[in-house]
Amino acid sequence: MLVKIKVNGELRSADVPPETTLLKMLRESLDLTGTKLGCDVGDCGTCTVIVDGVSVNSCLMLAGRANGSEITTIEGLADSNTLHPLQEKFEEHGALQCGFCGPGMLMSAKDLLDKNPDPSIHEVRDALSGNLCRCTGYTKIIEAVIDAGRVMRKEISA
Amino acid sequence: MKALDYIVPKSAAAAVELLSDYGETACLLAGGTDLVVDLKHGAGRVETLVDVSQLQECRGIEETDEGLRIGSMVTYGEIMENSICLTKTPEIVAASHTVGAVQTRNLGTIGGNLVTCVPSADSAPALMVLDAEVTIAGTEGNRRIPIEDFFVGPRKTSMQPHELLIDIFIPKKNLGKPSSFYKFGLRKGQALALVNAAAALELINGEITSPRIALGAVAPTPLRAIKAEELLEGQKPNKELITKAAEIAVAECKPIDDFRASLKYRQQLIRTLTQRVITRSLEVANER
Amino acid sequence: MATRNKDIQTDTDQVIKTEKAKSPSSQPLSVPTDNPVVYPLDLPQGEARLRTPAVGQRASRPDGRLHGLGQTQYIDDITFPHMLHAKILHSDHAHARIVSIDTSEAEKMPGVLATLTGAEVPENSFGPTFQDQPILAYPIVRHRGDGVAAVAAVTEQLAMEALEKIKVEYEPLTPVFDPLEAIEDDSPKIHGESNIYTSKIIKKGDVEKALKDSPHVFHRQYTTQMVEHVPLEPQATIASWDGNGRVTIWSSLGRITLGREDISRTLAIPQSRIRLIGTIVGGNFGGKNEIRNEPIVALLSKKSRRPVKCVFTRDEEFTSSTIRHPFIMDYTTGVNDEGLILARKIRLVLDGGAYCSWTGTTIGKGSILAPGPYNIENVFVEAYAVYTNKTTTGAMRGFGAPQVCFAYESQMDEIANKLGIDPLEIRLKNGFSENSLSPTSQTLQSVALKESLNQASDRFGWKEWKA
Amino acid sequence: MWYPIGFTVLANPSAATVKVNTDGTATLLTGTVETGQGALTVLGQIAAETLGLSTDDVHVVSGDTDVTPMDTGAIASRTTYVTGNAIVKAAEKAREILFEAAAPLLNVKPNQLEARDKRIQVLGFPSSSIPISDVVQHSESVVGNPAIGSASYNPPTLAMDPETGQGKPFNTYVYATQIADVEVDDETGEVEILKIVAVHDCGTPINPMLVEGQIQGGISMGVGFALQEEILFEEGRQINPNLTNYIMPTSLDMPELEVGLVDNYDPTGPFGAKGAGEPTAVPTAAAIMNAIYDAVGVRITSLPATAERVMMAILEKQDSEKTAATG
Repeated sequence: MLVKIKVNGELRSADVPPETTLLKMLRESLDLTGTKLGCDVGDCGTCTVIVDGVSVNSCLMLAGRANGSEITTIEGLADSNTLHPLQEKFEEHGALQCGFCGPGMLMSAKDLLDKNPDPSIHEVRDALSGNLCRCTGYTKIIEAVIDAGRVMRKEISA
Repeated sequence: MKALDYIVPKSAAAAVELLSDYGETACLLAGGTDLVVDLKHGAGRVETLVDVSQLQECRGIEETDEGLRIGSMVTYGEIMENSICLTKTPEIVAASHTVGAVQTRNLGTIGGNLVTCVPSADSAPALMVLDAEVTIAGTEGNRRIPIEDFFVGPRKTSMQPHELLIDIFIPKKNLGKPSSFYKFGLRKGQALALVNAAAALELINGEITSPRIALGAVAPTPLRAIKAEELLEGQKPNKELITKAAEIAVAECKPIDDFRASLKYRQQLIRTLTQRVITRSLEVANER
Repeated sequence: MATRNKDIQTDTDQVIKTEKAKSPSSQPLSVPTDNPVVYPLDLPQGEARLRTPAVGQRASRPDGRLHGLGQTQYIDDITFPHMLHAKILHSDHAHARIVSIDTSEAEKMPGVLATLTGAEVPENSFGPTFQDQPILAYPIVRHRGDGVAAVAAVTEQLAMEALEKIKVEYEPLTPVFDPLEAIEDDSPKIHGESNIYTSKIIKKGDVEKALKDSPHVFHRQYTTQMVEHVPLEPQATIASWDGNGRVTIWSSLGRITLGREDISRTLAIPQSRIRLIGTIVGGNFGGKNEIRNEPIVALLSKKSRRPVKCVFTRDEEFTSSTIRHPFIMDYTTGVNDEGLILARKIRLVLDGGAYCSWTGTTIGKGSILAPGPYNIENVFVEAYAVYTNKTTTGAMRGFGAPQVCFAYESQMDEIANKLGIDPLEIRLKNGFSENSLSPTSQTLQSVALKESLNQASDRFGWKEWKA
Repeated sequence: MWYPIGFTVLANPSAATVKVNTDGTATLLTGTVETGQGALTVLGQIAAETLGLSTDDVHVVSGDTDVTPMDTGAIASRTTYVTGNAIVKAAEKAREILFEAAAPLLNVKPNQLEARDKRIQVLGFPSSSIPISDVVQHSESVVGNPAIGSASYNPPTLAMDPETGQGKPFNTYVYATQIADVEVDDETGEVEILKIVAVHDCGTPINPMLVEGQIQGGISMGVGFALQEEILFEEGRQINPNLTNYIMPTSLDMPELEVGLVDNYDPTGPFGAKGAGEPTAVPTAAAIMNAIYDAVGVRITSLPATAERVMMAILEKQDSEKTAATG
């Protein structure tokens, strides 16, 4: 079936079998490999993308269901001149180690800050609880999200 | 995942018709958080998915003169942000918040959770203590039944194979009823319930009135602790009464013994959680 | 994804059209106007990276920026034209003899280009200490995570369906799962004549006499569980051969030099004909420190003459990679009234699972570290590693140290509580300092134990908390 | 807690090659692999330090058997110490070539020079110096001696006596203390960790930010080991081989962490460094078990201390106290 989506601002389409997940379509049909497959059953969060303004596990969403949607993946977070404040702060804090959880983690963090620009530490923990990380203990990730929020609220400069 | 067909019907009636036509090889797709996992594991004989997640009849949250209607395809994420739910049914919001994580709550629907009918479904106890009813569409039209009658066994509801859950309805008198929800899982984030519990009650002249206690993951289906409710009805609350109600609730449940927790431990959790939801509901009632 | 009857797909499209759903099949295909992957190319690096002296700087990581952009290429992000996908069939039994394997039905499937069994592996064994582990088990399977056959096909789904067509006939053997049962003489044997495959003794002073003379003797058994590394990236490998008979392998392995030696040995080809590339590893923690599927993928690639990729599922990451050794630890400790440790006698039994893997290092470090960082004149440690028909235990962050530390530090508190001594005090009293002698009588240098105790208790506010 | 660096007795060498480019940047070749800990950043810093460059001046090439030299790999907390020492030696060889080239230009002997702030300078006389790029160019195009060095390192050990285990199995060890503050729900057995303070010795922290990251991550693994994680079997079959039922910590399960480093210097390590990878995960479980005992008086001797195990221990304790009171 033909699935047409708007990914990171661009209209894209792919002819995929109906059982294709959005994750598989992004990675294999659209060559957007930034989004990762870690468990394939919605436990680890490495496949998190934003669909029509809400974060979802793209491994649990069939491509057909995303048809007509607007999707943001990790590849759409920066623009050609600047990094997103989350990307800047993750780098600055050394928030990612092996990095495999990173794309999903950043998408969840973006989803949070888009809706709640000034989250408490507990709210950050809650928002990221669907993204498992084995390397970092989450500490620097949380610090980076809080800091990125401050940049986005223009309390501190990047 | 094995090859599948994927159909998007434009109405509930069309969905029901498709289900009747295709028989057991068709399956409704709601949020997909359970179904897609099952399909990846090669479960069942499903060949056709009927995606009802966007059906207008199954969407939306509205308050009417009769009560609150929650479309079956409303996601947990939508419930958590809905101002009516936040003020009128806070325990449904609380229960929704404990389901999976943000990403799964944005996909998973309240109706999908009920239809999957696992004993640990988090929304079930919260709905049961509010005397919720569900609307089911079939070839003969719609019918509405109390939510307790909906759950038949593990992964088994009273719906016919070709039927579709349309919405969930909460009577007006129970909106804002003092209530509480508590879930205990093996960790804080993304946990499955070992036991979940909800209570709702009124305090009239210092006496407990229309108490409701519901528990999940304690028997083949979520259940009401009717005998514990009977004990509380008309009584002035005190610690011994609550302790006794909790003991009765333990006796009313038939928890399993598995690798997640032993029978004895589940009973301890039923005891503790029942006490806590009653106590908390009383606190809410007293705060009014 | 499965190749599917075209008619049915057409039907689906028709249904969607008739339902006027969101399907865009009637709409013209849009041509992307731009690449959706955009990122800045020449942003300055973090200030700490630019400073001298370099040591001590909180320098940001160049790979950190790429992680944040989603640009880091892990193995599964790499593809090649005509690449096949491999899947592995795992054992149905914890302990059995394979009577026969029939892959013919799988091979007949269109799109399946190669199959592999253990009998086809030139040197079917590997392992960092003993080479007791098969690449694909044949003829004995020793745990359920053992692979018995593999398939390379044009899609992952097809490879999985092909596995279902492989017929394996087993003759079940009696399994043993409990290490204390496995240690007995009459237990079923998993390799050779004894299930105890390695042991260690550390002996200093006269522990029996010192225990007899101790005013207080504490005994306790501690046990730990099997734990999985859970790297977020499951193990992955790609192999591709060139016309010179040279194979390039991309692998999530954490140690490529020795990995190449192992691959050379199992494939029976010179090291000079193997190029092993380790990309950024998506989490290791010890679980990616030995080869696993590299020879399988290389052989499937050779048979099919195509690049072949194999990525473990999460399930396989649990069942077919290594995990942490469970320990059964008996601690007997003699102390005097002041809480000074006079003697410590320890017995460790390691549940080794089906193969040795990194048990040699685990039992070594576990035994040496078991008495704890404390000055003890009389020490006796005996440790045994035992085969069982369970998942292979290997290296995992600490090689036995987390297990024994749980025991010795728990017992320190128990002693302190019993004797009414502050847990911090008892550690300061017994702890190593510069030039202390280790249990192996090594003179220790650069010892910072007490500094760590003091700083941690100050930061925690230990004294106020205890008060 | 104590923990050794490198393999037990067995040789576990690393080799490295350092090349200095004519613009004063450098390339490091190492056979180790980046497995997330930040090894390549730290190793680059070690090479940079030896050459008097900044971290950003050194590009690190790793993980390709066609290109990079022998390395025992990312295992046994050995990378900073063993590979780091090999890099220091390799970079010193390259630096020696630069000193040889610069000495006549600065009218001193090579052993009177140092590499600092991207210059080759006379020891103690920063004013008497030449930019390192000029020296590399001079050495390469005038002297004809490109600045490149290769070297290896293996930590010296002594075999252990087979009967008594006495010997020197490792060249160095690190030490650490972790303290946990927990709250235990005595009606469910749930353990909530409120805070963990961790103070570790890693010798000189080459990159304190990355060491902190190791400690924080190690603690999260320790928390899982202590309270949640366990592979369960039924007749040799794993019954929870998935992240739904194998319970590892999420962001909501991790407490506030306070991390400190002990000021220490190991003369045998690169710039005094030892290592930080594994030891971070070692003491956590013990600290949590001791805190549980402190909170509710039950000693958990079998990991993990799941809520159920803690609850059952509490009930057992209550029962035995009742029996004692009535008996």
